[in-house]
Amino acid sequence: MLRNKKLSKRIYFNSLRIRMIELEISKRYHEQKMRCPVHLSVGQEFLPGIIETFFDKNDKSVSGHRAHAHYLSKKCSLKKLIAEIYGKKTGCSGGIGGSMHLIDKSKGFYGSTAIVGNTIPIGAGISLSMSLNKTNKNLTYIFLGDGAVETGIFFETLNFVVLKKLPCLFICENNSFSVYSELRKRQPKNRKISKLVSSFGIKTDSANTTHLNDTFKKFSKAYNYVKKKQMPYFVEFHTSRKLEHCGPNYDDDLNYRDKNFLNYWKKNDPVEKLEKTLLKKKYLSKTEILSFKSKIQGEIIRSFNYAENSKPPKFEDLNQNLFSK
Amino acid sequence: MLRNKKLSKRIYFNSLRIRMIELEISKRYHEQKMRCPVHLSVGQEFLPGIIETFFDKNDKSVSGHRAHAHYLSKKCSLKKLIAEIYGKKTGCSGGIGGSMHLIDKSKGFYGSTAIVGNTIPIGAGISLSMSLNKTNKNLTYIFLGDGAVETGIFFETLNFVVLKKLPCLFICENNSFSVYSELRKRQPKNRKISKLVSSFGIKTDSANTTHLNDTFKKFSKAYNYVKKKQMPYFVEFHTSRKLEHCGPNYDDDLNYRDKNFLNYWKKNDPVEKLEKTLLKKKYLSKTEILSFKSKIQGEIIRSFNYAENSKPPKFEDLNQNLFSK
Amino acid sequence: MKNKFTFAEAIKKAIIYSMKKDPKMISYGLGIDDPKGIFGTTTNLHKIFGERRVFDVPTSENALTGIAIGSSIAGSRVLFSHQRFDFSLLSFDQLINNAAKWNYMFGGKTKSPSITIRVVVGKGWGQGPTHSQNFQSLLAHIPGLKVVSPAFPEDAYNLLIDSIFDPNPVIFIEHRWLHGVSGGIKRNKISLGDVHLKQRGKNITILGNSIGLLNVIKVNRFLEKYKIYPEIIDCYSISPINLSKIVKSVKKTKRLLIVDNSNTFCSFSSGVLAELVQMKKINFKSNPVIIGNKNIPSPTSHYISKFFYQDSLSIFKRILKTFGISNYEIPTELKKNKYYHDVPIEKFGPF
Amino acid sequence: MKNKFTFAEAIKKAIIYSMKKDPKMISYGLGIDDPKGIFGTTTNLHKIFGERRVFDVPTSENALTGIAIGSSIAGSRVLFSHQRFDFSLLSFDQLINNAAKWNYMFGGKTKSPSITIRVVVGKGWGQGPTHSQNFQSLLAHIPGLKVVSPAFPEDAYNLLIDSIFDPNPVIFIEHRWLHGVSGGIKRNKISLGDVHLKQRGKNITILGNSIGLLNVIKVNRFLEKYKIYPEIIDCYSISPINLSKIVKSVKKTKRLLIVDNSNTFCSFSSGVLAELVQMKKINFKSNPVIIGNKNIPSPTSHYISKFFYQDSLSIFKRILKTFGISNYEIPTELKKNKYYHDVPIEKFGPF
Ligand SMILES: Cc1ncc(C[n+]2csc(CCOP(=O)(O)OP(=O)(O)O)c2C)c(N)n1
Ligand SMILES: Cc1ncc(C[n+]2csc(CCOP(=O)(O)OP(=O)(O)O)c2C)c(N)n1
Ligand SMILES: [Mg+2]
Ligand SMILES: [Mg+2]
Repeated sequence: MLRNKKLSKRIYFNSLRIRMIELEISKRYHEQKMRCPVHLSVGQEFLPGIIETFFDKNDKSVSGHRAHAHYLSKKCSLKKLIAEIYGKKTGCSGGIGGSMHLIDKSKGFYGSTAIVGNTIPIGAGISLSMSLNKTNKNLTYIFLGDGAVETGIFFETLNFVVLKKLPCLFICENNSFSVYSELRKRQPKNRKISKLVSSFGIKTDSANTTHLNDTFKKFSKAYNYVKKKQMPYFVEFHTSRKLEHCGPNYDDDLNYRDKNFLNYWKKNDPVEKLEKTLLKKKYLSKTEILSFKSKIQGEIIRSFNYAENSKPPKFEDLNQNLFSK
Repeated sequence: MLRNKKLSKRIYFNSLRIRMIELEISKRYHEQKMRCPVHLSVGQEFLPGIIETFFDKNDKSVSGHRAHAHYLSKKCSLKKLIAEIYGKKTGCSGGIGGSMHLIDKSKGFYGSTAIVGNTIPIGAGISLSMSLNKTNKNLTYIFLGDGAVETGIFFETLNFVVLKKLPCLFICENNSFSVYSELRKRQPKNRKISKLVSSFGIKTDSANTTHLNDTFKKFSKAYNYVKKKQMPYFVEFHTSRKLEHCGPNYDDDLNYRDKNFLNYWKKNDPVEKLEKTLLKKKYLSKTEILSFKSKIQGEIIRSFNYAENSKPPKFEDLNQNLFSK
Repeated sequence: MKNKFTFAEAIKKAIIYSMKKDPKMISYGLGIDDPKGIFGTTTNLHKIFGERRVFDVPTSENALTGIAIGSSIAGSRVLFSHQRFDFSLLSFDQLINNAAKWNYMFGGKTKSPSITIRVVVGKGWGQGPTHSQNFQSLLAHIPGLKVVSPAFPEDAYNLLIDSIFDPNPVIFIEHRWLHGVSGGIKRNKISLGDVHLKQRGKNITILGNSIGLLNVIKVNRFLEKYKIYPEIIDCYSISPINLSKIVKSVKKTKRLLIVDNSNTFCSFSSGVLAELVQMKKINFKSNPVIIGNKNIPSPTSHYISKFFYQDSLSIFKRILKTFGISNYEIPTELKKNKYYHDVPIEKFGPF
Repeated sequence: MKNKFTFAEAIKKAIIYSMKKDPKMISYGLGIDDPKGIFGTTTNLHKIFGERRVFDVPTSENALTGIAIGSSIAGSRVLFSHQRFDFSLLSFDQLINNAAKWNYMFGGKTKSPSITIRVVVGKGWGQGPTHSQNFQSLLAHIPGLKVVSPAFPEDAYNLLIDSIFDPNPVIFIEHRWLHGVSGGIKRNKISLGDVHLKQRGKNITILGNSIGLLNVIKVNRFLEKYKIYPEIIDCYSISPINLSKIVKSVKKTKRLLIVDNSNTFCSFSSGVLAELVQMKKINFKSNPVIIGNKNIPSPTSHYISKFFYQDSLSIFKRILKTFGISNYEIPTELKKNKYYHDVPIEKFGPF
């Protein structure tokens, strides 16, 4: 990836964009206008930044509570995301879902929900439906965290997709934490998630997102495999979030994360690393970065303005959509 | 095991006893006095026959729908088993549970239930409670079939017992079928259950129950490991049932099982093999076998008589025991 | 041509009809393609439609419910069958947190999953505490799920087709004892949510569905003698439910009996009763009555399971009591067969 | 000594009391030992009792419920906490097929699992469709489970202790908005199943619990002006429930309002109402009324979640309507704060 100037700049732009969006939400959250829980992806942007470059609107995605970046990686509308968090009618879910329930079917983003693990089989079902069409050449992304690997439904689904050879690509973002709980409290020591998963008979791989090229390579390999072979694949990506589990703040003062762990990720932040590398390689200049930033900032401001100026849903909207007609 | 005359005779006796009991149920079932579903263990007796010889009343067991043999392997009362199937008040569950809900706490048999997989965490919970007592030297048997390996709760429990290092011994009786469905319809080809399970970080092993010595050795090793180390262990035993999934009949005329599979198990029936081996080794004579059989038959007849002559529960019993006092 | 079909055949016909009509529809469930074919309701369907559209599954009820939702929102209508309602508890997260809300929680930007979950309620032959439960009341409480429970082959046929083609998740409840019951079949669209006036009457309204309704019908002909003319309403659609027809009837008859096929506290029947008494001032001539199973788990022993269930006899007695009639004879037809109360017909398997 | 405690502190005190009393008791749940300690109800308990007795768990709600049952029948009383009621759906198989029946289905040859399942009901700050559900009605329908839902710190304290020491499975429902509410605490044994006469009155009986009861109490002082003297009963025990006290009250007041903290169709409140109208001929002066949340999922947007919930204002209006009073002023205290209807106090976190 880093050999390809255009591509790596685009990934940088994508990652930067996600980070700036998430940080803007964090910054403005105290205004108390975004009145719903938000699980931000600051620190975890690089992989979604890559995924965007593989965009195919006929690929589908499902995700969980921490889904902003996944939604954005599917080129879904930023305006509608912000409006959704503001509870506005123009939001991607009409304001009914909030940050934890996002959707944009036109881009193939089929939904994210807030119960850990419970979109995993939804993704498998989408793949099952795809696979019934023998000429299908698409896949479904199933995003999950390390915590979701503790749910029974994950394993039930895994067994099924291997049995039926379904074209789904599991993207496991292992940030070592489930809320405040580190892995060792929830899973046996020395477990390697990707290895555990591979014993179900699915191809797996893993990468540390701070290793930029490797992350790209592993993702790309997995993506192409599923697209071509129409078989399932699971990739574990080591990553780390910078903010608290839920909400706009930094919470490392609470000391639930090991100092070494935090330092490691501070020093190895993928977005910063990418920026530095691109600067060094002269793919990118400081002025270009500034122009990226101002372009993104412009879009962000427009999106927040859009959200702020949008109409809220009304009483009449309350009783809509329970049933499809 | 086959070197030890006394032990192997006892195992033979145990297995024979279970077989004769199950066949008697099968034979009398058409009388329509045993009015509840029965899942018989004919064909699968050898392993429970071994387990009996490791009896420790402070070990606990939980099991599923096919539990007669597991109950008997814990030295629980035959009379109460038959009375239970007859729906009598003297049954081990007062007639309320029937064949699918057996219990005898005095012998450490803590319950079997009819929802596939749902006693698995119960067994883990018992082990958890045991492990809180640091001087504990006992274990919990968790019996399950190959079908239960498809349930989410199995994997959730597996993760937990490894995490907490609980003294439980999973006994997976893999008879290749779940009702009429063979493994390939439910689990990926070439899966080896014990290998899959070992990737959770639990010690595992497997044996084919027709290999008598090996089966004994593997069980014994697992048992001693859990007792001593107070750590979990999983053993998969290949086996086969001779009768239909549920009910008293042979159903191989339905052709849902491969001829080779059936022939294999017909030729390699563990109980018959054990009998032949013991005869050959002169550990056992034909007359001795006859005396075993008549002893067992006597017990069986007494048990059925007991069941037949026992009082049924009454209207007053209906509203009992919903709550503990 | 054959013009009588069993309930099980009606189910099968409905599936065939639907799968032909929608070539993208799929159908799965434990044992769907096995020799017993889910009580004969699916036998050989995999041969007709191929193994890609009709297939057996692992014992993974929760995931398979999610998979049904996913398949549906991607374009494949799904019918998922459980051999016992009891097993579906494992999938309540998917049913309630996802299926019931899918369209609502995304603000209508998608569609509801068009899935039908068939659940069979076991009874008798020692089905016992974990193989005979009916959770209709739990699911009727959940906004976004539709729940239906027919009594007759024709209604089963039509309701199953209409459930499958309803663009929303539907729980389709089949009582195991109905599978052998026969009747004619004609295709008629039923609007889910409706109730059906089965018999016009005068002085008591009786609501029931599924096996409970059959119990009511058995009692019916013994009532005239006591000048009791029940208006019988088949609530084959439990949720949503058309209350206006019921109110109209009760306002006329001023007496009400609701027959529930499960335990009654915080139930479907109490839900309907509570709606009625809130809506209209009805001058009941006697207290409205709910009759259902006991509020305990079902015992296995056939010696006492007979005391557990509502049946024709208990319904008969309860109706007379409502009219203050204490002097009556029990029709021999309603007397319990001492030994075989736990099977619908004499030959009935263990499963 | 401090003699006022928040509801959250009361919970914590109850856990400490219980774990001291029974040294074999264990307590677990997601986040139990983290810095937030389940809304402050468990902070530092792992330090007091050690990590073997108080511990965090994997996201495996179903298994952990079974593990609770197993631990309990082997001698360790268990308290298992869910940060949202919504998550517990994953464990309905264990709760209903096992916990509720364990003693019954083995004919009393064992004991019921002495487990307490704490479930927190979310509300406000965009908790939305999957983080604010209250499934009290589902579990109240299940024979063998006890369900409680207190409103006040003292009752929370006493009921939690009594739930823990009850030899049966108990679902202990805590509304998130109560955690900050303060009150005195004195240990008093409460028999599960009872209801509590909170205020004697004359002409209307109001049943409520948890947050709904607080809403009723806010309304209370504005009623005298209209000659309305409510008899308020705290149904902190939802199932089983002592109906006789309620009947007695309703027979006196001849008016009834039930406040439900969830959606109302086939609900706890309809269950209670249905029991009442079946038991006694009550000459209601006006139709009995149930007021609860709308029968839809909860929307996230605070702009419309305010229309979703019952609250003091809707209760006030409904009571007056019951008395046929249409000419009234809305007390300013009951008027909705336009912006902050979705938080109980001004500073309230996102979680
Ligand atoms: C079934 C369920 N249990 C508990 C929760 C509470 N919860 C919300 S997010 C979360 C952490 C999940 O961790 P992980 O999957 O690693 O995702 P991350 O937050 O690290 O991105 C938990 C436990 C939930 N939403 N659903
Ligand atoms: C949750 C659940 N789903 C389905 C069933 C129906 N059922 C009863 S036994 C059985 C087969 C289980 O197979 P296995 O675990 O291999 O045990 P075996 O019968 O072979 O001993 C099934 C699917 C059930 N009891 N519970
Ligand atoms: Mg994580
Ligand atoms: Mg098997």
